[in-house]
Amino acid sequence: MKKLINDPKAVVDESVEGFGLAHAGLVTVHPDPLFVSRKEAKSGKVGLLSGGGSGHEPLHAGYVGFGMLDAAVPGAVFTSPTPDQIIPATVAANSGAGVVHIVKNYTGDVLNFETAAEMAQAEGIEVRTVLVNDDVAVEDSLYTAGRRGVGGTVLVEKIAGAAAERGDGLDAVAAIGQRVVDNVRTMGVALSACTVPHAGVPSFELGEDEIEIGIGIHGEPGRHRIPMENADGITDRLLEPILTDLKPAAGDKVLLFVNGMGGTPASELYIVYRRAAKVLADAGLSVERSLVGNYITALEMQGCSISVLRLDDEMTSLWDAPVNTPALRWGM
Amino acid sequence: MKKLINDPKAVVDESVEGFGLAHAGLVTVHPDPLFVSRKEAKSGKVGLLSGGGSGHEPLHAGYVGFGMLDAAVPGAVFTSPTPDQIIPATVAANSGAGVVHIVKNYTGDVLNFETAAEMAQAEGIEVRTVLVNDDVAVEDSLYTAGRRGVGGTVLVEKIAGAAAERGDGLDAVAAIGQRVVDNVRTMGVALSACTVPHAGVPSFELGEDEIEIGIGIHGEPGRHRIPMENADGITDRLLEPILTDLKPAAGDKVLLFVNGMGGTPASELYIVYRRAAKVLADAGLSVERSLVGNYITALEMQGCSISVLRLDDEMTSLWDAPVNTPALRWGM
Amino acid sequence: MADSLGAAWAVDWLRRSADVVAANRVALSELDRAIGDGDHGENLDRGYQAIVEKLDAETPATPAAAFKLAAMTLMSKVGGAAGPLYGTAFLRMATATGEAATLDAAALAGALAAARDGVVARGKAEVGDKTMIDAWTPAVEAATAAAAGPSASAGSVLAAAAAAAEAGAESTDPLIAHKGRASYLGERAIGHRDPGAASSALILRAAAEAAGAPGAAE
Amino acid sequence: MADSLGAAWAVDWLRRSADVVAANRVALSELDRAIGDGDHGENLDRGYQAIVEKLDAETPATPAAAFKLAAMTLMSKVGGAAGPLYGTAFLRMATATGEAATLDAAALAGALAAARDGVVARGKAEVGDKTMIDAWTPAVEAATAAAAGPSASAGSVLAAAAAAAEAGAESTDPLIAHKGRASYLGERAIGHRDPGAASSALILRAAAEAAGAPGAAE
Ligand SMILES: Nc1ncnc2c1ncn2[C@@H]1O[C@H](COP(=O)(O)OP(=O)(O)O)[C@@H](O)[C@H]1O
Ligand SMILES: Nc1ncnc2c1ncn2[C@@H]1O[C@H](COP(=O)(O)OP(=O)(O)O)[C@@H](O)[C@H]1O
Ligand SMILES: [Mg+2]
Ligand SMILES: [Mg+2]
Ligand SMILES: [Mg+2]
Ligand SMILES: [Mg+2]
Repeated sequence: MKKLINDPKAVVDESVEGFGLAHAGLVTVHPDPLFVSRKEAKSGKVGLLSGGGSGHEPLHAGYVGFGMLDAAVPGAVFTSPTPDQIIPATVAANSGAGVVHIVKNYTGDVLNFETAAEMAQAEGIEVRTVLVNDDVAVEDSLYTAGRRGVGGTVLVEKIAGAAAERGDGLDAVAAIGQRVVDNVRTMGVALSACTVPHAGVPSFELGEDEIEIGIGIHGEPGRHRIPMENADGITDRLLEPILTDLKPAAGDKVLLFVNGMGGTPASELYIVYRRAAKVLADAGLSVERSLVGNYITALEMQGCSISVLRLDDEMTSLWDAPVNTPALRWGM
Repeated sequence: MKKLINDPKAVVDESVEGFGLAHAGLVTVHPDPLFVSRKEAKSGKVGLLSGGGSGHEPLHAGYVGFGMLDAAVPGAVFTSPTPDQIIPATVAANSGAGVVHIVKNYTGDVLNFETAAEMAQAEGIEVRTVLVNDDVAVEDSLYTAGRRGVGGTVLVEKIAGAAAERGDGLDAVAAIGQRVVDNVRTMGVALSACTVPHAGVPSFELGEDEIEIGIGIHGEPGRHRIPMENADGITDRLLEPILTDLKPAAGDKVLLFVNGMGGTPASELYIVYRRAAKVLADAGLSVERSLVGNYITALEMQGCSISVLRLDDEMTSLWDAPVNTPALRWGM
Repeated sequence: MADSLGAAWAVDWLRRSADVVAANRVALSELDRAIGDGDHGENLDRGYQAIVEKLDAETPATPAAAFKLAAMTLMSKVGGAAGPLYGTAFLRMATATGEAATLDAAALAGALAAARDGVVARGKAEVGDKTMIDAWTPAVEAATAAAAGPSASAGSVLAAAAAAAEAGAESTDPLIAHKGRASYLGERAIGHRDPGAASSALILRAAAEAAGAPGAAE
Repeated sequence: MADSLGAAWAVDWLRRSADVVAANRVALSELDRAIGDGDHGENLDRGYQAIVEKLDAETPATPAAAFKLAAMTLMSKVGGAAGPLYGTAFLRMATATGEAATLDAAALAGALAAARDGVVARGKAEVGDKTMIDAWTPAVEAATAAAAGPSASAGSVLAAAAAAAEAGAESTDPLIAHKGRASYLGERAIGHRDPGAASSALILRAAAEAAGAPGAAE
């Protein structure tokens, strides 16, 4: 394992410290308990908070700023943060109108955010939770922990963030977040595993000619392993379950998001985008907006995920609304 | 070699095609000969063009748009483009005020751009060339091809692009580009090699516990190979020759740019940034602006480069000026 | 074997747990790497090291005080699924044992049952879902049976719980998971031991050893 | 051996070059991988394949027309350092040979000298800089000497050039590079052959073989 780190136990603290130095105009880093908050937020707006294990950068701290999150809570690498971090972050995100927690659906995240929400509510802060569970690789049934939250999280944070910024109330912000969740589906592929710093060994073993279809963002194994295919073939395999599950109608407007897992060059993401755009067009869908890049990663994993979000006019205009964060910025 | 590609011979064409689809509002892709041009440019402004081998994405096509490049010319992977691409791109970038070519100092790039510039000039287009050679890993002497153009290129394109956008004339745009070149120094490190698609094997071999100091962006070997060190130690090693060569004075204002080579997670870049910011502060420098991320890459190479640009007020205000490109955007 | 156990036992349990978690840190993460995300050992170790630090600074007066210290520390330091679940387990034990200075066989069995119920309340897992519940539920049943027996002692209750937890952890090997990260794997989880069940068995064994049960040699 | 060579020879030379470059594509890139960026074989192959496509569509009437076709194609398809340098070499040969229908020994030696001078004019390399010039300059010298000799023939000029280029390519092995990418490596370039010198030797050998020089069997 070769990484640009010092002490494996200090990676999150040091990285977030550097992040705070690089984006001092936008965010404040609170070192202990660790969380990141937005520097200048309108008073009286609904607060938006997200968090989760580290290793998915720029998620979540990279999305703190105007039009997106008010606070982000980084846990240890691939480990959900704890209530003692989430509670003060919730307090910081609250400016009187309550706070929406955006939580990726993993047992650990759900439990820790649940506890924190209860305790924040006991302190008089209204909290709503939007649970993101967009990963069609996982069967959503009574017999699993339910679908994981993956790529769609970025879209939820952007769109709900814009709703909060324009002054929507607590329930309305949570509702638009939920609407994004209801309309987005994601599926990922890994060409290589990733290595958690404290573990020092790859999270799984992939043969020279194997890929893992349906991976999550924690280096956990995926749905199945197949021999390497070309980019078009892989793209088709990712889109198939997305479209089967989302069931878009011809003429639907969609946002197409091709996300890099951290170790894949942008050029390859565009090759995937090219195919995905064709497949969607052939299905009669209109790709109205797109996003291509490393927005929710799994350390240095090679691979990508594709998310398709069915848009309505309100979601589109919230997507287009100005945003100014370290990792996503337009309109200002 | 596992990559999200189809035919190794088609990677550049397909990737640029996908790029054009994803950013159709900003750029036009001309497939044969291949180049990318800006969709809406003010008539009468100086045109800015850059190009080089592919594999460094988002460089250069990712910087086509308002306030930066008017055209970009992608060569084959790690191979400079040819005059038959550069000439029509120059014609497209010209709206009457002439065109500045931003060329990274490699023999191939210099020769091909030189030929193209001559031929464009023969067709009546005024061309100026800014040669970027910021890599302090390479000895700049009569006995080498001179320093390579690396990370500083992004800064040259942004700052000269802003000058062109505000209406500076041909010589003035070239002069400000040259001023950036004169004041920027870069040094890189690789933790792993990268694999050119048509080659299929890594560009060099690095042992499990070795790193390569002073690498360029083409998978070429670096200045020397050393045993793996921690992030702080590596950062110090990169900054030392930069500061020795740039010779900033205490109180100087600088821009600090920590660039990922493609396969390194953002979290690690911030750990490097953290140390670099401290070292510069200890040297009495004031870090006024910063940039952290994958802006000039070497495919999926793991590693980073650090660039330090000594700022003056004009460069700072041109850096801050609005920019709207696929890969760099603010102020609009 | 002791007939009832006080704060010193509770503290010793926590310290022994810290030791055994540290010694099995890599092994637990290795189990988690196979069917989860490879952090279980690291997470618990971070939590138990923090418990030891706190125990070095303050000495709980009752078993409940020790459990509460453990609960708060695990909740705030572990994260992931295990943090809130173990945190809840210790919090429920603290509530169940209240002000008592010492715990007899019945009180211990009751505390373990409360812990288990807390984990179920939070995590909604049933026996057979391939989670730590597969260790805790047989442990609670064995402890309850031992406490009801004629020669019940605090130590024998904990020894029975530890043995049952170990068998319960083993019983997860052939299962498909229905909760936690391993549930994403479907059939691919078969043949792997659940890391939380494994750590639960280690921790319950530490409880028995702290009570001087057979095997508590060192 | 032929006393003078016409357009057919020039076309044959280019086709043979395409074959030998294709056959050595990986080997040339391998040389470039060691001290450059690993694309030299790929670059040249792309260029020569395009030349073959053009030759399939049109038949140059003079050696100069063939050279010009090669120059334009290499210039527009190869990229990198080798594209403009080889492009210039062929362009200068076209200029040097003008309207001539056939080239005799002296004309061939002159064309090679013009090619070399073009490469030097563009690339500013000297002998010993570890570039293709280390193959071209001895080739030009040998060709000039052969052309001046008593039994000079077109074929013997090219054979002399090819042999000298091969020795020249080998002579780059112990050198430190002063031009091109390999110059970044300093001492680490020692022990590796310059890829452009190696490809120059292959291409000049193809010229000789096209002229029916010994070794041109097939
Ligand atoms: N719903 C649940 N109920 C009970 N135990 C659970 C549940 N979900 C997960 N677990 C336990 O937690 C363990 C994983 O803990 P850990 O690896 O620390 O957390 P994470 O899965 O968040 O990385 C599993 O092995 C399992 O025993
Ligand atoms: N200045 C120069 N003069 C002559 N030959 C040169 C010069 N620079 C490079 N070369 C030749 O070009 C070869 C490299 O070609 P190639 O790999 O195709 O281009 P690039 O270096 O741009 O990748 C070198 O091996 C060398 O022989
Ligand atoms: Mg975890
Ligand atoms: Mg090259
Ligand atoms: Mg885990
Ligand atoms: Mg090369």
